[in-house]
Amino acid sequence: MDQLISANLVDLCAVLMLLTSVMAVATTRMKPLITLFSLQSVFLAAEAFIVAYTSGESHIYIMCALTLVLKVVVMPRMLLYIMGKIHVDKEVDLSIGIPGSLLASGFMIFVSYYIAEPLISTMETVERSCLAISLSIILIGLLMMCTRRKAITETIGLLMMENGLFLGAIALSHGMPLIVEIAAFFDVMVAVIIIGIFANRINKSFNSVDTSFLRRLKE
Amino acid sequence: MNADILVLVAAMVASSLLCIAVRNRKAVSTVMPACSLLLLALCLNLCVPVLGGEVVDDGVFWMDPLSAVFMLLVAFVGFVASLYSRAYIGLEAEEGVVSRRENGVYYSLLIVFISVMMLTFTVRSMAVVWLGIGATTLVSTFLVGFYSRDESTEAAWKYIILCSVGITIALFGLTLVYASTVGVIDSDHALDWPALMEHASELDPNMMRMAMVLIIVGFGTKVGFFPMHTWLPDAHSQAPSPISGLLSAVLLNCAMYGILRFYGVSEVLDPGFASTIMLVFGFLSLGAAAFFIITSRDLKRMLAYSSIENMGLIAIGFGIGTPVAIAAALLQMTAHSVTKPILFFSAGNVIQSYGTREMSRIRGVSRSMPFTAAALAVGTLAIVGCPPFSVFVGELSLMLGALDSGMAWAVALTVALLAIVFAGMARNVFPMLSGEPPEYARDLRGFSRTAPLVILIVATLALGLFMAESVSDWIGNAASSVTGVFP
Amino acid sequence: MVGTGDIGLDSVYLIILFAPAAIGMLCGLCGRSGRLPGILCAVSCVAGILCFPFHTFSPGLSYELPVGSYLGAYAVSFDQLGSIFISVSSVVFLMVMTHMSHSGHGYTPRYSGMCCALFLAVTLCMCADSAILLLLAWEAVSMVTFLMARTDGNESARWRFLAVTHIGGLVLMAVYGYMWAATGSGYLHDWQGVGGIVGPTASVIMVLLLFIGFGTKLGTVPFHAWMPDMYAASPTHTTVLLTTVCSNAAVLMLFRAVYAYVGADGMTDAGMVLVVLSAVTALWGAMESMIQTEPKRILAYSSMENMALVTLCLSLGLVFSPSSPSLTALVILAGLLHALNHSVFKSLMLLTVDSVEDVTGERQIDRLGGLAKVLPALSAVAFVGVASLAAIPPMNGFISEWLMLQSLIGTDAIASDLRVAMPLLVAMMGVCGMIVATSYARLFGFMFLGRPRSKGASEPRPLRKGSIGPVAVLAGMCVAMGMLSYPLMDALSEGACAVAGIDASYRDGLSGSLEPLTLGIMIFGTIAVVLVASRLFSRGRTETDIWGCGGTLDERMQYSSEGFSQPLVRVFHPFYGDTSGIEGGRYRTRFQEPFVKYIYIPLGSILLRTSLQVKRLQTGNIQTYLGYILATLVVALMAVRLL
Amino acid sequence: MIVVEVLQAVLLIALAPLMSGIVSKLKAGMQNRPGAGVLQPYRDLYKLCRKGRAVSGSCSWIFHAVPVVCMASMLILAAMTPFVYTGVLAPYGGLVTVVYMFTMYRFAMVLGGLEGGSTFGGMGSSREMMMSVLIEPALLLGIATLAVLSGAGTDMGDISEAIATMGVAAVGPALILAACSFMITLLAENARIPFDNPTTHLELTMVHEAMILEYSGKELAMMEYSSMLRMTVFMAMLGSLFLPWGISCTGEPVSLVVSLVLALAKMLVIAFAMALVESVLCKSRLFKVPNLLTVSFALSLIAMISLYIL
Repeated sequence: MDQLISANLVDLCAVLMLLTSVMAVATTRMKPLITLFSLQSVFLAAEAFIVAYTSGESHIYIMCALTLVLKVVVMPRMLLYIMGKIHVDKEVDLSIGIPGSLLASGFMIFVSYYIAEPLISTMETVERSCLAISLSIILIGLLMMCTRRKAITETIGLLMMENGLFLGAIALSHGMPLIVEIAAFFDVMVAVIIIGIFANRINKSFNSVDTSFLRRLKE
Repeated sequence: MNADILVLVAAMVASSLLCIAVRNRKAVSTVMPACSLLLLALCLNLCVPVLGGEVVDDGVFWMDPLSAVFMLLVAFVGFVASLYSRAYIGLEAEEGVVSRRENGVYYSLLIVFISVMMLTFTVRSMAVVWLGIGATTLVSTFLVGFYSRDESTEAAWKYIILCSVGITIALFGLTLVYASTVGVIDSDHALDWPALMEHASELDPNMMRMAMVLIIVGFGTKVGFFPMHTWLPDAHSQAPSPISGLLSAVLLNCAMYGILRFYGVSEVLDPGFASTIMLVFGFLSLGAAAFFIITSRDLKRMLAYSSIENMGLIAIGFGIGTPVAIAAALLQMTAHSVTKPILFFSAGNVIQSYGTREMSRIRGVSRSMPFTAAALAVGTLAIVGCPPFSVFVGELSLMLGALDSGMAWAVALTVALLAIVFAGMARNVFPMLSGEPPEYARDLRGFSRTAPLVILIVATLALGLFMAESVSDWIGNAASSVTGVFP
Repeated sequence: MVGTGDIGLDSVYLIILFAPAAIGMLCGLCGRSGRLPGILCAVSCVAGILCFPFHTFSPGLSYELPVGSYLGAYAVSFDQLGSIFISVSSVVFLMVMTHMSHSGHGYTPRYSGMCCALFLAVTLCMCADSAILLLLAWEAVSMVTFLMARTDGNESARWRFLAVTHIGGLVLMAVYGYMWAATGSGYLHDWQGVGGIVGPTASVIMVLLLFIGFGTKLGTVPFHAWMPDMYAASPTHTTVLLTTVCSNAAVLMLFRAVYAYVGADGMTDAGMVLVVLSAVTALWGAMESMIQTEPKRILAYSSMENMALVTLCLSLGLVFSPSSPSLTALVILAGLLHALNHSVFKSLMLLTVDSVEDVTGERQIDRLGGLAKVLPALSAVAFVGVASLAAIPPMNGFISEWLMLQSLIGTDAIASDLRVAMPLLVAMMGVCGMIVATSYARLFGFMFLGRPRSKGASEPRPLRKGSIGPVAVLAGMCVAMGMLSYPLMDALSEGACAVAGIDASYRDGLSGSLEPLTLGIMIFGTIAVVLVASRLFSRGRTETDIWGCGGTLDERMQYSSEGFSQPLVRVFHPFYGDTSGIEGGRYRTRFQEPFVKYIYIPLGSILLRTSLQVKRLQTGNIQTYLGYILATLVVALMAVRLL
Repeated sequence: MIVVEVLQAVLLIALAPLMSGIVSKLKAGMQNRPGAGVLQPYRDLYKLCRKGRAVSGSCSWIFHAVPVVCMASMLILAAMTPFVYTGVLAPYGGLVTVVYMFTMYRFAMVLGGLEGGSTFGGMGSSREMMMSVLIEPALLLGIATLAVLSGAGTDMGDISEAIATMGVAAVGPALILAACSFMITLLAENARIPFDNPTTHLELTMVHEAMILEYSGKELAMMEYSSMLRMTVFMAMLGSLFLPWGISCTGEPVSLVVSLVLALAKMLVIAFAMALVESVLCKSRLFKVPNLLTVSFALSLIAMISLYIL
């Protein structure tokens, strides 16, 4: 593959990831949301594969494999399992409506591009536009966490943030040293487990995983 | 490989295993403080030469005076908190609030928590530091949500979500730092802090700027900077009191350590950038905390806000950015770490005795539990910066640092806000001491209840009143290693 | 311990001065006896009294502790001014301790230990040579007096005190920190002329802040709000120590900071501002003291007035400084001397009030009366006290007020804008002096004169043995410091001029002559002559009832204290903001301090309201919290991008 | 010159009842009454001294000390005031001390009023203090005006001498205004109409009389005498400080004689003025008094400021 094609493919994957993010923001049902997340992870793996192939850095392959295993297979299943176990509604509650969320995510994308612009101009790697996209995905993930009321959707938001982060990591720096990546994955895993446990406990104590009920501790 | 560190790591692993292995309720509550005392001793053995300027530098590990200061604080407060846990959790176990299994889990988690925090400061790569900070969150989540009450679950939930978001943001910052080192540092050592420092001026400045914002906001969430502080009062108020003390006194420092390392790099590359951000967050935190404190109702929440206030002060010190101010900030941090547990532990005593955290319902502490009342009063006066306690020296040297660099306005603002903090703390704490105690309030005594408080009070007094030349040199060394590879 | 000067005697003196009090403090904390710390404190006090003699014998005493703090060493040094202050304060301290040991309060070991700590703190304030020691000692003074003020039902007052003084302490920390940073030295003797380093604007601000910072302790408006309650509700001995020795320390530190460190150059305008502030404080203190009904409150406001006169003098010195060194020396002397005099007569009055409270069990002057008949000795010393307070010759209070008026009238000699303001200041002094005289006449009259207004006053317990002794000594000092004031004035002025770097004699600033000794002898002589002469006309004497227009008067038909001050309250009605009305069948006049009403209460409610608003940020909703993080991130990134 | 100084003090002390008698006589004359003789006060005092005392059982030593202190303070004041000669027997502390001696007198008298334990004593004391609060600034300012005008410090003899030697040059707005102010002060201080009525015994209007109500016999005599002496001293001060021309500065016999004659003439003029005021005006309400005193204060303030402005 020549340079141009690979650059285009990288951009394509990144854009697809962003697209899944935006779609996730607009999704009101739980299962499609999880599907979107695994789809995004697939694109992330693809991106990793392309970068690994182009740059010839073998450790990115490991990353690619990890992503496929953990984020495409394990994580969605685990989320579905938790969902089944604690009987979450199929509906996703939004605190601001879909148009509002979409507008906000559009704003986030704009902000990301604006912020990343001076950085991109000095960069020489092919994956320049990935910085802006990964920042957008992070911000949109955070936005999702702000607008979703259910504990599970918050988790998905966090995981999508992580995806954006890895997009940035892979694209910008051809993957950080492997140890970091593995560690990060590990951390995410543990986080998800804990979140799962707590979501369970929250369910027990509050009869719903709607986190907006968790409002006892305030001033 | 440095033998001392290896011994320390081995001791950590061994004590963690031991604490997990011991099943007996009484035994584990003795073994665990003993283990943390051992860790403290080993840590002293390791850190004292480092503080004097002998940098540990081999493969995975890297310790300079800055990390030694942080590590010593963790070991010290960790020990005191373990000792206090004996009394605190012991009583809960006796009363049946805490089951035998939970009791074992508590001590195992506690020693792991302490160990992870200590390990965070020994490593060379900032990526691993990040990992350590992340791991502390995970471990401590269980401690925060230790009680299976609704509120505890809620607090733990908020804690883990917000802190995970925070460290994710910080990791993105790290990624950008890594990206900015491309072509400058060999990629295997790109995030090694000594290498970063060495090549600081060659990094991509634009990238570093953005990275610094992400890192300060990200780790700042865990430090408790306003407005990312929101998890902090919940977690501190819901955790068992020894854990609250530990969270406030050293966990926040861990995240601060993460910021500091990059702060140093950024200040070399781009002087005045990171420090300005720190200054802004410092004043935001100090100001917001001051107003939160005035009308607090919950004792431990108020103490949590006071932690935010102190983190703000420390950030202001780094924000000023001169060596004097950085040393002052480190001193203030040390002072806070030594002083804040006094408050949380004595608050723990009060809460166990009165069965409430509502300050308006706690009256007559000085009658019902004189020692605790004295400790609470001393702790309050110490934390708001009354002499002769260490926070006073910290705050004064902070002011000196600010004045030294011509920032009289910062001093004026700080003084005004500190006055509000004082008024707020005094308004809330001191009425609790006076008045007529309710009948159900009882005095709680015991060695492991008293000893930690005495140790901490002596420590804060000693730091405030007398400081041997060598100790001030240590702080000076630590300060100079913030902005430069030492030596 | 090794002294930096010659080893032997200096070290011995320092040990005798500090060690007993330090040991006493520890004994008080750990021990069970209140007597031992008291005795140890008395030993230190005696050593303190000898401070000035020792200084004349061996000047330049200084010492530095081998272990320092993070912020520098602990060093002390004694100069002439400081040692005079220490000596006089120690006398007062000793008398208070003696009185305490003979009073019926049953003070705990803790309290005696606190006294030791206070002695240490105050003495260190006066002789500290390193900034850190000074600040520590100064805060320790607040802290210890705060602890010593503990009584039932006094909580809000003492917390208010602590809050206000702590805020003052913070201000001082900032100012001293500034000087510290400017000179780069933690030793106070290096701070000479720091005003020149920091520039005129900073100097002016520093001087203003110094007056505010110490003003919180001295009760400058509007920082006096804690005073009356604190004075009234604390144990009397705490009040005495707080208002005398602590104020002395504050005055001395203020004087040193303003005149020695910052310097009085270019301070004319700041001086004028402070003059006005002090004058307002003095007037307000005098006016408020006249309407109080508790002896200790009357004396609290009187302290405020007296300390305002001291700060008035010190700020006048700033105004005079550029044009006339001798007038500056005079006015400074007047201020410092007044501080010392005040500590003597105020402790005398407060101790008397304590005895009165003790024997009668009454705390309202409206329930006292007629004590002069049953307690003639106490009434005699109290008379000396009020005479001093009211500046009646030849008492010591008269001498310092005379000096003040002399310096004001002498203003004419200098061509400055102050000349036009001078008449107003003279008038202020006049009004103030007469109002406080009214207030003291009222205090004395309602406590000791007339007929008893309650059972406690009509059948008082006998006075405790030995409690009259210290009061009598203080009364003697009032007379002695009045009649023999010249040696004291010379020594004090010499010390003050040395500190302030003034090269002039205060005597050149005097526009009239005063011979207190001759005047005193003449007054006492004339009284004696008149007394003897009146004996010659000794005719018969019949016991009668008081003339009651034909009926008999019961003791409630005497003038009430409220009525006594009523005419002046009516005259000054706009300032008092009093409200009158019928309450529970009695006509009452209610006063609320305008400063509390218009400054403190609104300020407090603003803070509280802001706090409640800020607290709404903590919604308890995690989505909001995540929103904060998102917003912060976006704002921070945008800010960095834009800037 | 000590002899002259002593004689001058003795003269003042001896003349006090006479001045009081003269004022009463002049007043009576203006009111078309024959009035008592000018020597009547001497006779009154003598009579009182010979009488026994009626003392309330509740009175303490203060009650008996007050007349002594009052009288002593006034005697000292008499020794401090220049009358015919600028040198004085007791020049200690100058005018400021004089003011404080007046305070001493007033303070003692107020305590005496309170000591009586009756309703009237307290009332009189209270009113007296109210007036003195308002008098004091005017008095002090008057003195300050003199000190500044003469440039001779605050010693009374020096001021008198300085103004006398300045001659007509001294007569300016400052001096005139200050003199007017001092005249008002004199009336107020000495319990004259319109501030107080020295002869009233109507309870509601009493000020000075109320305070000495409980005294009788020799103590009343001492109180009465001190108040006469106070008036005389005030008159002498007005004469020798504000109108000092003719006063003997050297102490030579001829100048002394001239000075004595002039001084007595001045006293008579002042007495006449007082009698005139007392006959023309009536006693004003207590709460109107502050207005009058404020006028006095304003006069002396203007006097003082005019020194700097004009």
